[in-house]
Amino acid sequence: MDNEMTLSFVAISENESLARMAITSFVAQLDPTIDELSEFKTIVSEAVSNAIIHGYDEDGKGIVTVHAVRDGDVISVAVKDKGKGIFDVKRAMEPLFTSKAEMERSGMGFTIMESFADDLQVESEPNVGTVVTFSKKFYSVKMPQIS
Amino acid sequence: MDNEMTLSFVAISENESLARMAITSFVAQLDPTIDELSEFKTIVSEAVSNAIIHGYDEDGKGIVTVHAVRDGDVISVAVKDKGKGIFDVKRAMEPLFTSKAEMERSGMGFTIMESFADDLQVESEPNVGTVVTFSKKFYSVKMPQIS
Amino acid sequence: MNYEMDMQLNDIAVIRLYGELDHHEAEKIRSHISKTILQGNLNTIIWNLERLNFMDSSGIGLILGRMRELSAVNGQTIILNPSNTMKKIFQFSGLASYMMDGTEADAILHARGIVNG
Amino acid sequence: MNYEMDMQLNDIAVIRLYGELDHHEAEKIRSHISKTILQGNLNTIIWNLERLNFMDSSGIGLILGRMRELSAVNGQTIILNPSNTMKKIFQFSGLASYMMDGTEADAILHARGIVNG
Ligand SMILES: Nc1ncnc2c1ncn2[C@@H]1O[C@H](COP(=O)(O)OP(=O)(O)O)[C@@H](O)[C@H]1O
Ligand SMILES: Nc1ncnc2c1ncn2[C@@H]1O[C@H](COP(=O)(O)OP(=O)(O)O)[C@@H](O)[C@H]1O
Repeated sequence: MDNEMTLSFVAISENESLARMAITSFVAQLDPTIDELSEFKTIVSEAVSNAIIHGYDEDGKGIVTVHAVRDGDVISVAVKDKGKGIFDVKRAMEPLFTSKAEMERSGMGFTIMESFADDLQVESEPNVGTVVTFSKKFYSVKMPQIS
Repeated sequence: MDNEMTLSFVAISENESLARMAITSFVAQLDPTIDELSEFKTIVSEAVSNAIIHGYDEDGKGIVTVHAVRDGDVISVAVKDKGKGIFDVKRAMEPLFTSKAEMERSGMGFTIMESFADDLQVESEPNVGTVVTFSKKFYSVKMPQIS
Repeated sequence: MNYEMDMQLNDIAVIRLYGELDHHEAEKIRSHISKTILQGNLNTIIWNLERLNFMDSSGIGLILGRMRELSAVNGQTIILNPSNTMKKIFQFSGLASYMMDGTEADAILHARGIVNG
Repeated sequence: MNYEMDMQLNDIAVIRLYGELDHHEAEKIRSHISKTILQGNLNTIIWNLERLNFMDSSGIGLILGRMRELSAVNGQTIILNPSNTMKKIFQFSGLASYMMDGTEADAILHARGIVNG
């Protein structure tokens, strides 16, 4: 374990950018390429938005936790909520499936997460909560330093 | 309580910028002025650096916790470590006092924190740890939005 | 995030997005954009993403939602200059054929070309 | 963070700091800057902070440390274009009289003026 952080916050949508900023700073230590970083941020953004929107219906009370560990050039993340959980995880993960079409959710969150992460697991239990874990290896090309 | 976050991380100096990034994002929700934001970041940076350097001697194991709450236009922060603590808090808070002159610490950390925060408290016990709490009111001037 | 909306002869809207587009930001701008679409004689939206630094699947929802509103008038959508990561996201979502790299002028010509001929 | 060091006739170093200067970054650059000072015929350091976005008290330690190294040769220090917040930090730390707003050329003239006259 080379570094470790835990960020938790209440379920309001403003905190989606907080989670991205924190994870950006954590990942920056590996000098990621622009594409590596933006894919990583996307995964975190999807998982955190889901916890806020679906897990807690943006109630401003439930706590979302983002735990990240760096081991060499691999970063592993767990995004956790104690919200309403997912009844049928397999179905939820199908492309285009969404339970909030009226909010213009596209149902593509899990598909994007799976595509961008090296491996992704979803554990969920109705009325207990959801944990999305994933990891990603960075093949970071160091940017030349001014000096 | 309008928003709340907790960030914790291991005591390595890379995480000073992580703490600043997270707090910047948290404070951004109040549309702070540049000066308000940079003073706020400075306070957090001083307290977090102290926890890492003095509390844990940068051991990469001890956990530093930053807890922030927003209530209207006031943000309150507690920076906590379970490190070696401060024997004489009054003396430690004097301008120019430092126990790590060999590291080129200036001894100005607490003076800066007190000057920039609206109120600042330091609680510490040797071998138990240190908590620095402060708050700051934002008189935010909203920047004009493009559109 | 910020955005600009530029009308071209009432029928084409160029929407320039800046900053980061997520669920929170999409919710904030959706109704304003939607109103403009429903008011006018709009038949084309060009989403200029050149200055957008980040977008997650909320962007898909936002764009698909407006496509649906335009479909009443048989309108069209162009997604201009998405980043590499955004390109992948649009591809996964079946929107690959709406993407285009180029200037706004190119996109406007392209739109008129399709509309008029 | 990044920095550039520009030598002017061997006696003046202009050090431009970029990004954020904290304890972590100060530790990374200190010894490199220090070596240059101790090698040459340096008698003046101009710290150009115009592009520095953030600095905490580690900046005080870094600058004071180099002042100490320069004191052997009776050298001088100019802190150029600090932000409002940095100005306060330098004031608290008794470094107000070293601050100056202007161009690097101004600062170099100022330095030579004092050194030569
Ligand atoms: N943290 C969560 N808690 C409860 N339900 C969730 C959670 N994450 C995802 N879901 C369910 O899975 C569905 C699919 O998620 P996703 O693929 O991200 O699409 P979207 O967020 O656009 O609906 C959601 O509509 C929701 O029903
Ligand atoms: N979190 C902490 N744990 C242990 N000691 C601390 C802590 N914070 C401050 N101190 C003590 O207080 C002194 C003064 O702190 P400060 O004013 O920030 O100056 P500096 O960090 O430059 O030494 C430090 O040198 C250290 O001895």
